[in-house]
Amino acid sequence: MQGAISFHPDSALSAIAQILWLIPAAPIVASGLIAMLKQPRRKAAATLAIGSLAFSLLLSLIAFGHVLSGWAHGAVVREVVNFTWFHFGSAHVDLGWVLDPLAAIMLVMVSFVGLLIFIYSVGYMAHDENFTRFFCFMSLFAGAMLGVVISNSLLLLFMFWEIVGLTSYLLIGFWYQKPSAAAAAKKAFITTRVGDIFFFLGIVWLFSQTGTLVLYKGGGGAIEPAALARLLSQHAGLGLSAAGAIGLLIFAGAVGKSGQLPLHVWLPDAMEGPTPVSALIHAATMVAAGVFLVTRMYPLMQIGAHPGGTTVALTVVTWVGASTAVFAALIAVAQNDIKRILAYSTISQLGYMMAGLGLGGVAVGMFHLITHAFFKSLLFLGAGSVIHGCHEEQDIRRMGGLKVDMPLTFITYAFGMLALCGFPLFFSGFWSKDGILEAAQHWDVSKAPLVMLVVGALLTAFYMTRQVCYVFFGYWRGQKVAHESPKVMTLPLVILAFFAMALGLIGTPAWPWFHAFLENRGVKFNLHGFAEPGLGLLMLASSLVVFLGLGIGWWLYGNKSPEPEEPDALEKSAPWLWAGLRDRLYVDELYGVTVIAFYAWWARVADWLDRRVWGGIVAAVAWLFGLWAQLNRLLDVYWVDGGFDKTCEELSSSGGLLARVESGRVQNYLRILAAAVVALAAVLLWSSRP
Amino acid sequence: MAVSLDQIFILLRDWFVGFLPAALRPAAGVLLGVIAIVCVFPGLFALTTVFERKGLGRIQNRIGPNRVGPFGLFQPIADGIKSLTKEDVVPLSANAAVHFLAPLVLVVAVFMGFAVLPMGRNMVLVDMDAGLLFFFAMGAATELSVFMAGWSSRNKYSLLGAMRAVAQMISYEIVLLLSAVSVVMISGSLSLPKIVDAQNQYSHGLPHWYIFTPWGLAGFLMYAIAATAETNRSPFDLPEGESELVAGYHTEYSGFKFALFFLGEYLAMFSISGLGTTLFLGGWSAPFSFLTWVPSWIWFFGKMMLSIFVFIWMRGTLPRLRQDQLMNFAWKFVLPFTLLNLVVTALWRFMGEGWARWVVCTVILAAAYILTGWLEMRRKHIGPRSYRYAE
Amino acid sequence: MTPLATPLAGYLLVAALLFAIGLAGALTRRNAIMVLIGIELMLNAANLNLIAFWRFGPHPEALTGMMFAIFSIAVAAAEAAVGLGLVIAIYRHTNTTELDKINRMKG
Amino acid sequence: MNAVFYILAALTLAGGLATVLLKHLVHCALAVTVAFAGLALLFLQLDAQFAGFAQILVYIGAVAILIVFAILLTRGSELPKGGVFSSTWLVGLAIAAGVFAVLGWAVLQSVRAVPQQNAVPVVTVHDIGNALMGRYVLPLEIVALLLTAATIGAVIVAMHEKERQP
Repeated sequence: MQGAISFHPDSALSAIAQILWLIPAAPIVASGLIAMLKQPRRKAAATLAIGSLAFSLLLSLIAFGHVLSGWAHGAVVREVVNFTWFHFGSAHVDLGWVLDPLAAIMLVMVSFVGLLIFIYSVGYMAHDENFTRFFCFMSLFAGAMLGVVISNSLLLLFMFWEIVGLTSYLLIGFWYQKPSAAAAAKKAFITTRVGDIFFFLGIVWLFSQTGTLVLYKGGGGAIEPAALARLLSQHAGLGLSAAGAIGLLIFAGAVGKSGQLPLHVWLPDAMEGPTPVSALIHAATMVAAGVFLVTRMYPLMQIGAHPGGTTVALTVVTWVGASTAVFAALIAVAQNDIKRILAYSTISQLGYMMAGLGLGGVAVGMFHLITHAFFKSLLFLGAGSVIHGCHEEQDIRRMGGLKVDMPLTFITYAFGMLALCGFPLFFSGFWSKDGILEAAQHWDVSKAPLVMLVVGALLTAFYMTRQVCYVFFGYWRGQKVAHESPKVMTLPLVILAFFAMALGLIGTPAWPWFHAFLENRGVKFNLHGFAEPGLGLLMLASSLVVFLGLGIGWWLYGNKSPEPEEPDALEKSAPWLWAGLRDRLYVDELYGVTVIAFYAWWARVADWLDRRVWGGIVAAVAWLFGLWAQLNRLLDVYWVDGGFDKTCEELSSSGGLLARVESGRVQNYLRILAAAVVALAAVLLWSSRP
Repeated sequence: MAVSLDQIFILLRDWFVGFLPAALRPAAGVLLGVIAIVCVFPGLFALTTVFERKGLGRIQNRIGPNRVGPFGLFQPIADGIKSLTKEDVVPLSANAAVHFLAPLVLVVAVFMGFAVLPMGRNMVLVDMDAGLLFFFAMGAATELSVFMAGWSSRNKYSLLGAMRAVAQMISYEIVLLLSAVSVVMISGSLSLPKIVDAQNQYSHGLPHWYIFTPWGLAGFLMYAIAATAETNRSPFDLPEGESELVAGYHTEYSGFKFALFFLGEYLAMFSISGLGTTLFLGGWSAPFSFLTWVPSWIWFFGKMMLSIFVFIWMRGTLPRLRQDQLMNFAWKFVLPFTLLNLVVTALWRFMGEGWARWVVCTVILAAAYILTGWLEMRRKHIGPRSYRYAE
Repeated sequence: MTPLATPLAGYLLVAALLFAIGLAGALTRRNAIMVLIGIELMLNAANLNLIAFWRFGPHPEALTGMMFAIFSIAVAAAEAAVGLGLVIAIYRHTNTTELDKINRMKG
Repeated sequence: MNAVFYILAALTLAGGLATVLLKHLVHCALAVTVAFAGLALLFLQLDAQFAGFAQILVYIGAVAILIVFAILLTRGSELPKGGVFSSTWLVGLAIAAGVFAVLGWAVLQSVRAVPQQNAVPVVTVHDIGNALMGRYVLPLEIVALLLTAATIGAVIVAMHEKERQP
């Protein structure tokens, strides 16, 4: 082997696969450079960040094209570059990156959306004094996210994963002078930690079982048939195979990252960060990281499923996803902060993705991820534009009638909203959501997920309508008059709006190009795709559900714009339900009374131990010594004679003798040392002489 | 024919050694090589002195030495006689032994360096496995001699000059080593002949010299700067800055010892440019594949003299730096860029054949240099020079 | 048997003598710098041992002794740098490098 | 045991002795350089080319220069008033002698036991490089860290501290 980092560039590799590492490297390097810039150097910072990400986007497009062409020629494109990081003993840890359809699509998505958001935030953060810091963090985040996407080694993925967590912490707490922001940042960091611990356990277990963390390695990888078979054969108890258990652990990491039940609490609070951050991290990319992780590890989750069947891991994924979808949608109904509503809808959409993964496989979930990334970031950026235009007002009850003041924002926002609701035929959300529903329909374990997801869709349509009515219809209820945002902010909105519509066309049942691309099979256009049994009915049903939601929403909130003070329309009819929803179904309170209360109690116990027990012991000892001292004093008083003084003199003189050694002269110490060495060596030799 | 012309010195040596008993042959061969080196380079030194003085003269609109012999070609002989016949003054308070030893140590150490330089095909005295290391080890020894000279002659000027020289040499030796390391990383060997062989191949008639790669070019620039400083040549000739300290560490030397110092400096120049030639300019290999019939040693010495001429040119052109500028330049500019160059070289090594590595390495280096220059410009550290001519 | 029957013994003896000389220097000289020099000598003696054992040991191809020597050379360089830096700092504090004048912790 | 060994050993030991005995600090520094050079030659004699050259490069090129700098910066170049040897030099000498006695005795005791091979080991720089990058990569990294830390530390320690008014 040559060197600790032994590198085998395979000649069969395409050039783009060899330099794939440049895609994450560019933004990371850029962030390093920005970190060195001085605060007033805004232009340089923005240029560096945007330029580097544009470079990444270019490379990503090249990579995508490469994969596309390979696929068009009917070849399974999966090019990996692995190299050994270090050895310990006989084992060695490999790192590497992979270029396959999944990675290619995610690369394009992340870098493209990221680029738009960067451009947008040039306008949004224009007045912030920490402009450079912001872009430093942002590009570090983008780089780490791209790293997560391309990494072919679970360890490398975990590293980038943690960097992503760190940057999200930094960005949520970007305005750390606000206590709420600082608290939210901490909350996000700690909550995601919980998931990451399980994730790490999973990694360790996987390594102990398969001896490698590289995912694909020409048959020798951790999620390739050989290793999977071994994992499947091992039993981990509870009727789980090792594969299933590891899959669940890793899924726990995903739960933490993409805010699934029960670890979703951090995501709404994360809205304390600047809006572009919310858009980039909590809509487009980071929360998607969890879903992406599950997708990456899909072989591990799926192994052991008899055809058409499912596995424990996937079942868990499904249930968690479905319940999250409904749960979050419910909460979203009763929020008044424009961004909180979006946050909860994000959670519920993530639930949809998870459910899609669990029910219908990689393509279904990923398709919803991609479309969602576009329309949700569109919504967030729109919300940011609204907030910007309303002078940092976030309460939707203090807005209204903005469709006049901010026409462009209104139109684009409406597009995003319709896409999110899944408005039939014309919007991407409809097709991706339909894919999930269809998968749920064919799931033979239980039909409950289908029902939950449909209810979720209904709620989604409802609360989005509510929000839009509050924000854009009726008349203006704020103080200062609102204004449209600058070009640099609206332009990304327009682009995103276009994609929010158009993206749906690559995943229709008639032409499931996306699914085919991800699963490496051919595809051609035929309208018979619609003729599958039950599909037409399902589409009709979901459309009806959507219309129903829109209708109820309009009926309740329509054009009447209630005063901020007066209670919500729903509140009037069902106060108790309303209260529950408004207080986010008391999850935080639940944690408050369970976990946090426990810690508080434990702290009190420790405190009590300190004060009472240890303190008491110390006090007792002190008292004893005090007693002893008294005794001594008496002795002194009654025993004062030469003997005692004599002893003292003796002691001091002997102390003097000892102190002679500690002359503070270095050479004395050295001397003693050497003498000791001599003695020691002599003894050793004498004892061990032949 | 061409081959025999190319190998002429080797053939001569073997022919001569042929007369000796077999036992003595290897030793005699080496001895002959040593004698050749000891004769050739001082001769070259003599020529170079007059070359330099005339060149400087031309640069300064003078004629330069033109009295002794045709075009003053015999000037060095006159100088030699003069320095030999001069009285050898040793200051009273000087530390006689050290004062005497210093020039010897210098010259010996410098001569050692030539032992590993391949001056032509098969024309290397000892082909060591760790030749490069040996060369630098010998270079390190010269610093001590400089210090000995400066300290032993009990003279403030000398001491200051010596301290300056030693500080400067140490600072720039690091750069010298690191820029050589990048070559070692690519050629994968410390032996100079092997390094030359690695560069002695052609594609489309063009040679694979390391200077024709991004990292090689950058490395060569750094190497050239460091070499100039290492040999105390202008613009880095503070140690003997006449205006400040009379002649630096050899102020108190006269006569033959002074001549030895002079010789030592020029030999150091030769050896270091020889090394540069070997590392970056393809050593004795020909610049074009159709010129390979020209004897290799001609190429080596030609390249070496060319770089010597560049030395002279710089001396005639550039003004002298200040001590702090010198140190800042070494530690804050040259060293970081050499380290960057190492990284780029590693990239080059690992990315394997293909256009990608050219693009990446070039972009990184260019970006670094341009960015630095731009920032410095903005901070008004450097800027377009403004000349003023006397009416 | 004669002491230098084997080459290894010769090298080891030389190393031992050099070590002793260095130690003597470190113990008897007054100047801190001289103590450092003595320590350097001792280190070098140790290096000589390592190399000798590598050369005459059973497994020279394992390079262990060689590596040890190289690393200890590097470490010795670091040690010299820091030690001399300390000496200079001390000299700044108490205008002397005479060890037996430097016997207090606070200057 | 050939003549070369004896000559080199003599050179080295003479350098060492001169280092310890000479009065003048700079002379000591030069003498120690001689000792270093002798050791380097001994390394070469032991077919350890790389180590030998590294020894020259590091010790003569760097450490010796460092020592000299330190001497000049601490005005060590003029002779001290009271003699160069500390008051209790006799003890030190005795201890050193004791150390040598023990070591020598140990060598003579145990050298017979060591199995020896006298074939010249062929070790190219390439092998050393591979070993450094492969088996010994962790030590290498650590030494690199150590050197960095030492450099920074030395600079900070030797830097001028602010003149604080009492």
